[in-house]
Amino acid sequence: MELRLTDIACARGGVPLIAGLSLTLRAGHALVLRGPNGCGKTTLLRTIAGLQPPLAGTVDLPPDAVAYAAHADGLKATLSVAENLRFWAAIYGGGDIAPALARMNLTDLAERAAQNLSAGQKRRLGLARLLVTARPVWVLDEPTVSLDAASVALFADAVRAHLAGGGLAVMATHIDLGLDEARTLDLTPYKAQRAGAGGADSFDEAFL
Amino acid sequence: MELRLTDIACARGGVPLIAGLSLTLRAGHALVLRGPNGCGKTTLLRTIAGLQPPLAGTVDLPPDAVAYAAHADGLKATLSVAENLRFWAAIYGGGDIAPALARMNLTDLAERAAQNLSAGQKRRLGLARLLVTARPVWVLDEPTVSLDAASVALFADAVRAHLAGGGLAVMATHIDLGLDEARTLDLTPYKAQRAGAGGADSFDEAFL
Amino acid sequence: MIALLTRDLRLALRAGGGFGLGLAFYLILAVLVPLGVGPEPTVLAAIAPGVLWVGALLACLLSLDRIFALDWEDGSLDLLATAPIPLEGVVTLKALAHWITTALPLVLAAPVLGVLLNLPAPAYGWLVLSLLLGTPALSVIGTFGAALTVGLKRGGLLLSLLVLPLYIPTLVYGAELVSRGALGLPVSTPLALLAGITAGSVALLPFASAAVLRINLR
Amino acid sequence: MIALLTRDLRLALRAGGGFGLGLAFYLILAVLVPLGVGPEPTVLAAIAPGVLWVGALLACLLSLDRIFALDWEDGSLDLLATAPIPLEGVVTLKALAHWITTALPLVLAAPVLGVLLNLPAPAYGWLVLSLLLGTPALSVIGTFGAALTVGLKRGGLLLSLLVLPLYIPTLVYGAELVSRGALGLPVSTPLALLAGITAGSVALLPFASAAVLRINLR
Amino acid sequence: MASVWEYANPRKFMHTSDWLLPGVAWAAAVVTTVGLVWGFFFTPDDFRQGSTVKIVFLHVPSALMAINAWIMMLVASLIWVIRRHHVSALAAKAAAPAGLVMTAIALITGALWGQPIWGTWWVWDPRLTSFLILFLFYLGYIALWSSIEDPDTGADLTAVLCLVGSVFALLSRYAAFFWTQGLHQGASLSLQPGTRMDWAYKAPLYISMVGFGLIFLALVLLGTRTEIRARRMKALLTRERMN
Ligand code: HEM
Ligand SMILES: Nc1ncnc2c1ncn2[C@@H]1O[C@H](COP(=O)(O)OP(=O)(O)OP(=O)(O)O)[C@@H](O)[C@H]1O
Ligand SMILES: Nc1ncnc2c1ncn2[C@@H]1O[C@H](COP(=O)(O)OP(=O)(O)OP(=O)(O)O)[C@@H](O)[C@H]1O
Ligand SMILES: [Mg+2]
Ligand SMILES: [Mg+2]
Repeated sequence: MELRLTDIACARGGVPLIAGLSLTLRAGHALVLRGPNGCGKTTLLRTIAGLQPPLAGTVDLPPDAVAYAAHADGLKATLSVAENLRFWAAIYGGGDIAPALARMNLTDLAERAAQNLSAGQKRRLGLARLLVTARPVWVLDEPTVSLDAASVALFADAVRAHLAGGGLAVMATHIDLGLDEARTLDLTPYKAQRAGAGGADSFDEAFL
Repeated sequence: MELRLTDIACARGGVPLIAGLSLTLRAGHALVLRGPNGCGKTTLLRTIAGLQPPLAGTVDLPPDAVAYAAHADGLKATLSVAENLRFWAAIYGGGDIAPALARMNLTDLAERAAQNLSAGQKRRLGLARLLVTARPVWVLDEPTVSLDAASVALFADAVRAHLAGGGLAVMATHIDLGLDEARTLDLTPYKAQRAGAGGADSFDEAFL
Repeated sequence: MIALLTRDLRLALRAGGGFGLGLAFYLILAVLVPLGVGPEPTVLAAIAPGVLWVGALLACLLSLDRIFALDWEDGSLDLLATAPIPLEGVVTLKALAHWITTALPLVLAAPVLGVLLNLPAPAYGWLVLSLLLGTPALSVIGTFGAALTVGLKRGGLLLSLLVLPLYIPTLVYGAELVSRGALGLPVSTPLALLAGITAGSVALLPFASAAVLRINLR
Repeated sequence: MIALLTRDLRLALRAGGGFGLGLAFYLILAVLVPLGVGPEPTVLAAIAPGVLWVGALLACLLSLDRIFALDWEDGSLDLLATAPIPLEGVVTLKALAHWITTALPLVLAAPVLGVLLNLPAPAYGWLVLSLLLGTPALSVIGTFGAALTVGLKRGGLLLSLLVLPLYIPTLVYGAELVSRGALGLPVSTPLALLAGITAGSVALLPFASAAVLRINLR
Repeated sequence: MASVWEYANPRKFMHTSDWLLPGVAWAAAVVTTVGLVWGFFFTPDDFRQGSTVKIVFLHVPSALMAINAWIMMLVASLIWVIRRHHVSALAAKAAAPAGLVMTAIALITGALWGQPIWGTWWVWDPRLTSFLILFLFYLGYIALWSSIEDPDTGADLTAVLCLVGSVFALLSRYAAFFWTQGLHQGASLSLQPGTRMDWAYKAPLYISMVGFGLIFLALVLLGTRTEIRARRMKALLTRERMN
């Protein structure tokens, strides 16, 4: 199990944001992406998760390995916490939801409709979804937004357990995740310089 | 200019969350609310902003003084940054948007449609809206979510300028706002104990 | 306050704003009805006034939930409620924006669709007049319904169900006006009643709408 | 994978899920048409098959954008795309859920609304049969349209315009089947054509839908 | 004398309805049975309509109560808006399903009657049309109640809907009569009570009307009690959650 990015470039809305990024992440390791607002962290994570193709370079990953969690948690407001989680567990091949609920401290809220959760409780539910996927590669976009200190610690524990179980994780954040052992990568040096450099869209190039 | 809460109790979904909270905040001062997820920070802020009535107690504020900013920024995805801001400026009695754009470092993005902003850029736009309201009381729910360090500093500067100009601010957050001079209030001690205490719905009481 | 109107109009005109949605629906209906009912000109002519009015009404009905739902979802409505403009003004402008973006195009398109449905020649004028008179009532009544259901979980369905009975008098007088016009009968009674309903709704309903909006926001 | 179907059904049945939306629309249409067109039983009987089919078609059309839009907005669609189930399966189940929650209630309600529209007695059986045969095609075609427009800004309008032409053959044969049935004419030709359209779309369109969904998500 | 408003106190209401409800329910059962049995088995057949005329003993009382239920809802909503007595809002809520059932009975019996008399289940006669519209009003009102979580918000919103809806219901009724002028076929066939109906019909008809009124009253009392219990349950659950 390994994630390898080779000379990746990616763009959003036709504007190249990141270029020339190569890295390898082995099982049991975590990577934290940092960088100022709008530098392309979300875009890079979507590329890794396979939701958009890279402008150049390759993403090497075993198939069906990624669990992605973004700002939108994919929760259905009218379903209860347990129902939401059970659905995702079933989609990813069944499995019990009780440990995930317990781990994210949601057991008491299991029967509450998702719309009646507070911001932090919603986010915890979004993270519990990761646990039921049983996928080895976690790709997380600002996972600890709205979480209080205790919940951030729960999250860090969950990530550590995931790494210990042979998984790996890539996360973007602006705040402290409580994961000191994770490698940090600042994306600023990989900013795409000009359309010409680092693999701009070759089709558009033909018009320049 | 003064905000005074007298023996406030508030509830969400019929469940009392906070009870017996009294406080006074003078012009030029800021208050930061803290407390674990789901303790009722959002609910209290909505009560102060006048969006929901308190269960008991009173909120004393001059009329038309509050500018409220929540998780949802009230942005229209298809309007540009400048258009969004100009609209709110017009609603609050006109005024120039250029200083607000400059202060939140959005001048370069002024013509970008709001849907094409990154998470942090959207949030900066939401904060710029506060500046054009010219309202003295800011009520902010997790204002620095998704902001990078530089933007958090911009925000702290904006709040300081607002306080210096005779305003006041109440904010809920889980992370550091960079405002060391602000008073911090932990809401944990004000948790509503039983329905009987701190002003539960008197009609419901009649049934018990 | 005019800023609210211009913003709503601009939003409607931008991609995804829903401008033309009602119009497209109206056009679709006018195309489907002859396909479903069959092409006989006499049958079509007989039902044309009714179909054109029902179509206009449905087109309004279907665009109602946009009036407040989008502002509710992105938090603008909360912010508007704390802004220094009266909610009565907000609902009136919202209704006006709905009328301009949804109903007015229908009024203008109706004569064209009348041709598709073999509407008798003398009825065209009455068709436009009746729609021009009646659609403001549809927008104002619809805004009331939208304010009543804003933020509710069963919004769309409930909205149609609540607003439909309120639309019936307008529909009856409007369609009757056109039918009578088509046959050359006197039209003053339905005309007066239609005008009365519109005047009454426009004058009074905004207060009810603002009241229910206030209840819903709290 | 069955979890997706049960979730969609459960969501539809929960408050706000839109179950009954199509049904309410259908009922509304059946009440409004006589009010607009006038009460003569002969006119109503003549247009009843067409109106009932057009109504069912519009009810399907209007609920199409719920098929993917909600999952798109809350991020579920992104997550489903990275989940270990084929997109062909996802679109088929989505179409099935749409049929069960929207089209099936219409089929069941149609005879009742036939009473309101003075549908001739011999036509009731054909009405139900034609809807039962035709609505699966409407759901599958509609899912294709919804996949084509998911995430687009002008979704609703575009969707109607794209899907409408695809719906026309189904409408024409369906309404024709009922009209002929009402008059006691032979019905085998429209019946065979209707069945053919449905079989063909159900068998082939899911692949097209999955392909466009994949393009849209990227 | 104690003010009637004291029944706005849920406890007082529960106490009073405790002994009132069984009496009303029994009276309703007895009076309705008497009226219907008399009407069905001990009245002569009509010379033109035959035995189908007997459906009038179900049709007219239910139609009457369908309208009265709406009027009661209107009054209860006004009381809630003006004096904010919770019991009155709950009574309005309880009246709606009862009114809906009455409307449905009137529509169904009318349709059953129409089949032999007019040769069709349904015509767009103004009276029938306005009843269908009333049915839709009930549906909307009930649906609005059921989709709001907060009980006070629900009471406020439905009260406004009831007030505005009443105005439009009147307008609709007037519109329906205007719309089918010269077209409708109903009145000429129907019996006009007082003019052509003699006491052999009138007496059982009036008895069934009283019976239906009592049924309605019993249903409203029962419904209000259920609503009050539901509120109490919710309050208790909340209290439990707090501890
Ligand atoms: C679905 C069909 C029908 C509906 C919705 C309906 C509705 C009504 C309504 C609203 C009333 C008025 C009650 C009142 O004002 O106190 C009424 C009364 C009456 N209906 Fe019907 N009706 C229907 C069918 C029929 C038919 C088929 C007949 C028989 C020919 C009939 C005969 C009467 C009579 C005799 C009365 C009482 C006398 C009167 O008020 O004029 N109805 N019905
Ligand atoms: N259509 C577009 N045209 C031009 N630029 C765009 C368009 N859409 C997005 N962008 C830009 O692309 C960048 C998006 O980057 P992304 O969302 O990946 O940022 P991020 O690093 O996740 O930022 P944040 O920390 O704020 O979440 C932003 O700078 C945004 O302004
Ligand atoms: N309908 C409901 N029934 C019961 N409890 C509810 C209902 N709706 C919300 N709640 C609870 O009320 C609380 C909401 O509090 P609020 O949103 O104010 O929290 P918060 O302090 O802002 O939390 P966060 O830090 O996560 O944003 C949560 O505990 C939530 O579970
Ligand atoms: Mg981002
Ligand atoms: Mg909160």
